[in-house]
Amino acid sequence: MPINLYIFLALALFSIGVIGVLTRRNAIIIFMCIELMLNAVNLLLVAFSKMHLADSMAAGAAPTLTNGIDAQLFVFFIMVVAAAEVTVGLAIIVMMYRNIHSVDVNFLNRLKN
Amino acid sequence: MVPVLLILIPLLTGVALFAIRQEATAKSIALFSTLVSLAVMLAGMSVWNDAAHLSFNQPWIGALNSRFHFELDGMSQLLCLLTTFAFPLIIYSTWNNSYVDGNRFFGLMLLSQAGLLGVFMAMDAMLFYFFWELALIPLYFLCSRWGGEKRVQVTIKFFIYTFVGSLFMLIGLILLYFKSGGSFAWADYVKLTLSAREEMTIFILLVVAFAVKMPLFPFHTWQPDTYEQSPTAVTMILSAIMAKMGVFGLLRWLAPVVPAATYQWGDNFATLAVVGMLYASFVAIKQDDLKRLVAWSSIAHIGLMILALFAPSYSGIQGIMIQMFNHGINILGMWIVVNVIEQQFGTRKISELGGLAQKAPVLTILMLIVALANIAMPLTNAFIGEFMMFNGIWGSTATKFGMIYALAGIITIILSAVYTLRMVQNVFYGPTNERTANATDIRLNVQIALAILVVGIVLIGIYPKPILSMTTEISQQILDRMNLK
Amino acid sequence: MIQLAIDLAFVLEKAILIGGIISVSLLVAMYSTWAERKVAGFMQDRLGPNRAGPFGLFQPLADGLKLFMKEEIIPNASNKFLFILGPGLAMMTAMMTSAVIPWGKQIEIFGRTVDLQIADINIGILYIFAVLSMGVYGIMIGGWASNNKFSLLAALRGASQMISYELAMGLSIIALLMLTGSLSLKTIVELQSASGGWWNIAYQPLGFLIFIVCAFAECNRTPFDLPEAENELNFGYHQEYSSMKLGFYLFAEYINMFMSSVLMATLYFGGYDIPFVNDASLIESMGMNLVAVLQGLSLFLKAAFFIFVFMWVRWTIPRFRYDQLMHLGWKVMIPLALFNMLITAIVVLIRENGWPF
Amino acid sequence: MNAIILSAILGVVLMFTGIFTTNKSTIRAVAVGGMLLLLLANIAELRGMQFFDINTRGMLVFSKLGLLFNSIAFGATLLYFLLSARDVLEVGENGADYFALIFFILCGVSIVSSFNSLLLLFLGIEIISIPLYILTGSDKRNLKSNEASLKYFLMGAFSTGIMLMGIVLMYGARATFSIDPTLQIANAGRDVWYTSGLMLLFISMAFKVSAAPFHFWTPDVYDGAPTVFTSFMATIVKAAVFIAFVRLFEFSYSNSGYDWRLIVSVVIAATLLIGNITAIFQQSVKRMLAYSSIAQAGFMLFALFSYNALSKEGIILYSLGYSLATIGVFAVLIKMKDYTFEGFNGLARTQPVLAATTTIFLLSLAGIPMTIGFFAKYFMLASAVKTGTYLWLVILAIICAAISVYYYFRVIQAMYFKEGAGETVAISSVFRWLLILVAGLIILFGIFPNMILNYLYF
Amino acid sequence: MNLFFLQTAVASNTTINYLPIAIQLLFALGFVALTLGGTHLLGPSRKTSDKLENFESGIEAVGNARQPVAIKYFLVAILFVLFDVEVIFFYPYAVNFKELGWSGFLAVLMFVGFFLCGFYYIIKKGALRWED
Repeated sequence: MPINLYIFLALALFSIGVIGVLTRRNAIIIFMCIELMLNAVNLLLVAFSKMHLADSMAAGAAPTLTNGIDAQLFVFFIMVVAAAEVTVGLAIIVMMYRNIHSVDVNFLNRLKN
Repeated sequence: MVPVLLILIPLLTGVALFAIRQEATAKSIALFSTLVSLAVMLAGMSVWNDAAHLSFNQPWIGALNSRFHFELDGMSQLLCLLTTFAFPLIIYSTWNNSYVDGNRFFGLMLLSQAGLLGVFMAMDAMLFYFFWELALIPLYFLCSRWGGEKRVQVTIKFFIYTFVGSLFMLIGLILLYFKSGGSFAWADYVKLTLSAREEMTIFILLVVAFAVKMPLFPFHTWQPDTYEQSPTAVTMILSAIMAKMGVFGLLRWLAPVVPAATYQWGDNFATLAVVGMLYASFVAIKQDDLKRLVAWSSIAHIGLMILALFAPSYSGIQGIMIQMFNHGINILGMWIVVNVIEQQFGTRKISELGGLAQKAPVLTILMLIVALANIAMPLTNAFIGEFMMFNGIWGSTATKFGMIYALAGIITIILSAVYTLRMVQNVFYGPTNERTANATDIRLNVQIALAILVVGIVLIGIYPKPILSMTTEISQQILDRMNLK
Repeated sequence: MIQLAIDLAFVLEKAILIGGIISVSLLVAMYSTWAERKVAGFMQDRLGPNRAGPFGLFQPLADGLKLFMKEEIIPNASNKFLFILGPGLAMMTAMMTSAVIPWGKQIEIFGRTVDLQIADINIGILYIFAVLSMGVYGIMIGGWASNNKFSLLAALRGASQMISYELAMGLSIIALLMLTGSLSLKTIVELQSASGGWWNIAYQPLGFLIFIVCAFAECNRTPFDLPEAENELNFGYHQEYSSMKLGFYLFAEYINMFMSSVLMATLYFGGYDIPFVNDASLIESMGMNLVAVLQGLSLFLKAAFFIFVFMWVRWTIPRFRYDQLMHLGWKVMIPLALFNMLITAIVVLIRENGWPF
Repeated sequence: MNAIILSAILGVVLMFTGIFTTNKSTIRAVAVGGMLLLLLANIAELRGMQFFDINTRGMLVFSKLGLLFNSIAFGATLLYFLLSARDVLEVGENGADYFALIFFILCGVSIVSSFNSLLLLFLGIEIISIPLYILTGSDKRNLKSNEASLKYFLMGAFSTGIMLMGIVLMYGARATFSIDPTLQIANAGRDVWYTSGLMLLFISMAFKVSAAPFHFWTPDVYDGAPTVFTSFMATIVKAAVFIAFVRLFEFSYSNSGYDWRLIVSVVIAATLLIGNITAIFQQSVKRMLAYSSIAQAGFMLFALFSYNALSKEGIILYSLGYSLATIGVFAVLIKMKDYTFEGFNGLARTQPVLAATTTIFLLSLAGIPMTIGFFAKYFMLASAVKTGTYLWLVILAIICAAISVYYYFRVIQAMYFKEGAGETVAISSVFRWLLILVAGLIILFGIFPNMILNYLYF
Repeated sequence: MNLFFLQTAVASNTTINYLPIAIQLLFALGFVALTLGGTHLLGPSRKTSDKLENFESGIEAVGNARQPVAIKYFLVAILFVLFDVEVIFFYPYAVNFKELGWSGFLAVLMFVGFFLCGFYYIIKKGALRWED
């Protein structure tokens, strides 16, 4: 499949994520939108990985660490970091919820004054 | 050797003073330290008067190719002499003023002395900038801590003015640094050949700092307020020495470094100077507050120096240098008198004073001489300097308007006679009032201080040759550089 | 633009296979309910269902029919969409698990060689884990949507129990993977088959033990049936459900039980490998199709045994307390599985690469 | 490598220290000892001693710049521990964990100071960020802290997403995560990926260093976080991200045909103006410092604007000067009872040492000569002047520096020239001496910046 | 053999292998939808307000059920996320571990060490203590 399709898909997901972050007011949903962004990135990484592999295969090179496989490793790292972020993020949101019984980010204006 | 001593003595004593609790002890130590400085300075001009003793050159910041390079050439000697001479007088003449946390007051005074001396001796641009600021910061604290009622607002204004100016200067120096291929040495700068555009940029950047410091109209707005709000001892430093930093900067770091731009912009700045002089003189006439009067008169006198610089000639340049020294001494005398009056009567309003001549004859006599010097009467020191400057302006080849400038300068002299004599008349003559009725004469220490000044005034007025010969060489050097283009 | 080389015959063949396997698993699930009651009766020295049909064989049909015809109640306070989604999800995940399990080697029909596996993907085990994890959603959504305190509590318990045991389960599988070097279930079975009867259980007894315990917990079976502990939580997470939605939850549980049994058989007991004979030579002598039937039968028998074990345990061992359950899962199972993994690695490496020091 | 591994291990050690003991002084001792060890190990590496021989396949490159920065960061953290360790333990009941998190952050810091692959950049930034989210929210009962933490988390995660997208697009264009500038785009048709990727990376990094117009989270977060952690966040962490930023864009200049300077200069101008002008109107010193940190970021961005030897030296000096001074100011701020400017009134009378050292810190922040802050600003400006263009930016910068004098001096004015009690909580004499030490360092390096810069080259 | 496992496996792992799973998904969806629809039509519908109340052992339901629950459950979920990700890392290793040999084993041993550190930490911190 042409790489463009993957890019379009990934960018679409990414944009949905960005727009979600910018427009939604519920912390959990914002958070999920961020995760969506990360997953769009993962998708694109894998697509690029295959693309570069195909490129280098076409050029007659043996697969090496620099020919696309590092992108797949990157995906792993993103997953790990995303997990860590989920952990911390949810903990923060829960803490917030327990204090003000809401996860609406509109309530986050205590510091403004 | 001498430069290092000159800087280290006040610096270390200044820092040490912070640890001393008693005000009287601190005051004595400060006086002693300034006297030692003076002694060192005098030794530098007589016994140690050779290149080995008068210059100091060690590496400092390797990454920037900046060096600890001090040198005492004619101009520096003159100004350092002024500084080292003025400080003991300031401390001595204000001996009876008492300050909260006096130790800190004197500590900061000495720190600023170190800064001032450093400015006058630095031959490295970075070093120059360093001391430029070092002189400023203690003064900020002095003014803000021990000044008048509105001191906080006024001094932050003063500080930001000068700080902005010095930052502009910093940019100018950085530009010079790159243009000279990575050097901060003054000696390299005066050999530079720059394009007109570069010279102009650097000129503008540098001149702002100096103009603020002197101050040149229209950068002067901080000055009367600050002079008024500062404790008098600090005002003395500000006007007698600090204002000279600006003129010195022009002479050392501006005119010889970017001569073409100086020439090109000369008329503009000369015009500004004339406007400033006249304006300041007229304002001074209207002043009722002694401090403000002296402050405005200071602007007028400095204006004349600027005028002489931007309409340059040999006689003019040398005149500036001498006049820097003279004006320092004269204005110091004025301030001492103002201080005495303020201390005794608790007011500085001319309208509230009068008839002091009967009650304080010594003060009146000494004051009169100082006042005459201020209006450049012949046989006083100022006459020498101002005459040379007028001579120079009149005959300057650098400008077409030399005659007009000189005439404007003469008008200022006349105006200065008006306000100075008016002040003398109103304060010292006429009837006494309830404030001055019980006036006593000045204390011995003030008498001595003023006497020393008066002796200096007269001495130079009669026999100016020593300081003339001191500045011959450097004047010629600057002029040569300026005529290159 | 995108050319998926879709062969109609291929699709048809898979569709039939899928239909068959789903029907079979549904059937098995149905009769597991019957079997459960029979086993319970046997263990408790009573008869069990015996009214509908011979030996009560029609009982599951009657039960199913009843569930079908019941009134559908959706409480007012509940979230309607999620209330329906919950059981649907539970059922769907249960039905999806069977996709990667090899039921036999191959059969030949109309000149086509057909794999008896719906999808031979190289990440089979990961697929199963993925689908199993989805099962948590069914419980969680159902419990939450009901807006009932008991349901919610049960759902929470169920969810945390399932995820806790999933860790140990995943870890226990790793040791197995080290032996096989493949995530494809088919490869795993074939390796066992080729080893001449040395099924994985021989190498991985501890791993199997952990796996089976975790499987019990995953299926919410006694002694880990805390989500529906009826004497504490009325009826657990499906308390508000009725009609076929309740049926789905019950069905899903039994399908899951069946699938777990099949999985255990596949991973540890040779899958469709017929014990004590060499399958390859059997194909030579008996023909492919017959052997495939025998293989399927063999897998079913193994699975049936495990289903029996499930029931056996259910009627013998009392329920854990919640803290004991979590304690077992986290503090016993996980370290044990890790230990198992390391030991396996060391032993295998010594055998393959020699002593390194 | 020494620093990365050791800091990770020390983090774990601290975690377990918290389990085995609740004795605060033990925890403090372990933390300070660990920090010292870390600093020494890093200095050893600067001197050429590698304790761990690990093949990183070119993903990490240990340059002098990075190692020197590490030393500075660790030294600053050591001072921070010495000054504020007690206050760290005051924040909540999990004192040792806070130290552990700080060590983990330092691990991230040492990764970002030496990364050579975008993968490591991402990891480093995240290792820094995630513990910071926790530290920000560590005052669990305080709603402000919660809110700051949530805000920081959402913003941080969002910018992480953007950064990842940037990385991926660049990867698509260049087929490598390495930031080696010699590896160019092979396929001309992929230029647009490269450029947009670089742009996204720039935006996300601008987010992290709180450059305008992506600064809006900073004041709230700095204000809401417990003051001890604000101190750490605003100094060491910020400087580290800057080092990463600079290293990252090292190669953007090798990609000709794209004028980065214009974009960077606009960002710098906006950052300086917004930071300085808003800081003037603040009533709380803490919030003022938050805005001033935005303003300082503007100056640090010059390193990015003018990538040359001077700016490298500048960023080192800046991180040192800024860290020392800010840590000092915050250490004093923590001891204050009232964070408003009025709270400082008359401090000089009640606590002369505190007031004097704070004055030096503030002078350094304002960039007055004789303090290291001056040289930091000097090098930045000089590097910008050296590029030969954009003189307007330099002029703007100095005007902003002058504005900054106004608000920094407000504190000095309050301390020295105003009447008041200047109430503080109890202060130990060790604390005083440490403050004097920090102030002394600021002046020492302010007069002899060579003492630091020499390490860059030898 | 296959250090590049993920890539060499590409050949035997094309989209077509997943097609049956898609078909099965359709099957399952269809089954679920049909059955639910069927029961909806078949079953009687006699709704009363009592019937539509939540059942709480016959006592009238009080308040909303969706209240914050014990933080312990949340903690378990968080720990699961973390540890599951760590477990995931074992999979690629397990598949390739024979090729990676002893050096790979040492690396994984280190990883297990970190795993155990975290594990021990959470136990000591009381994250898994249910009886308080």
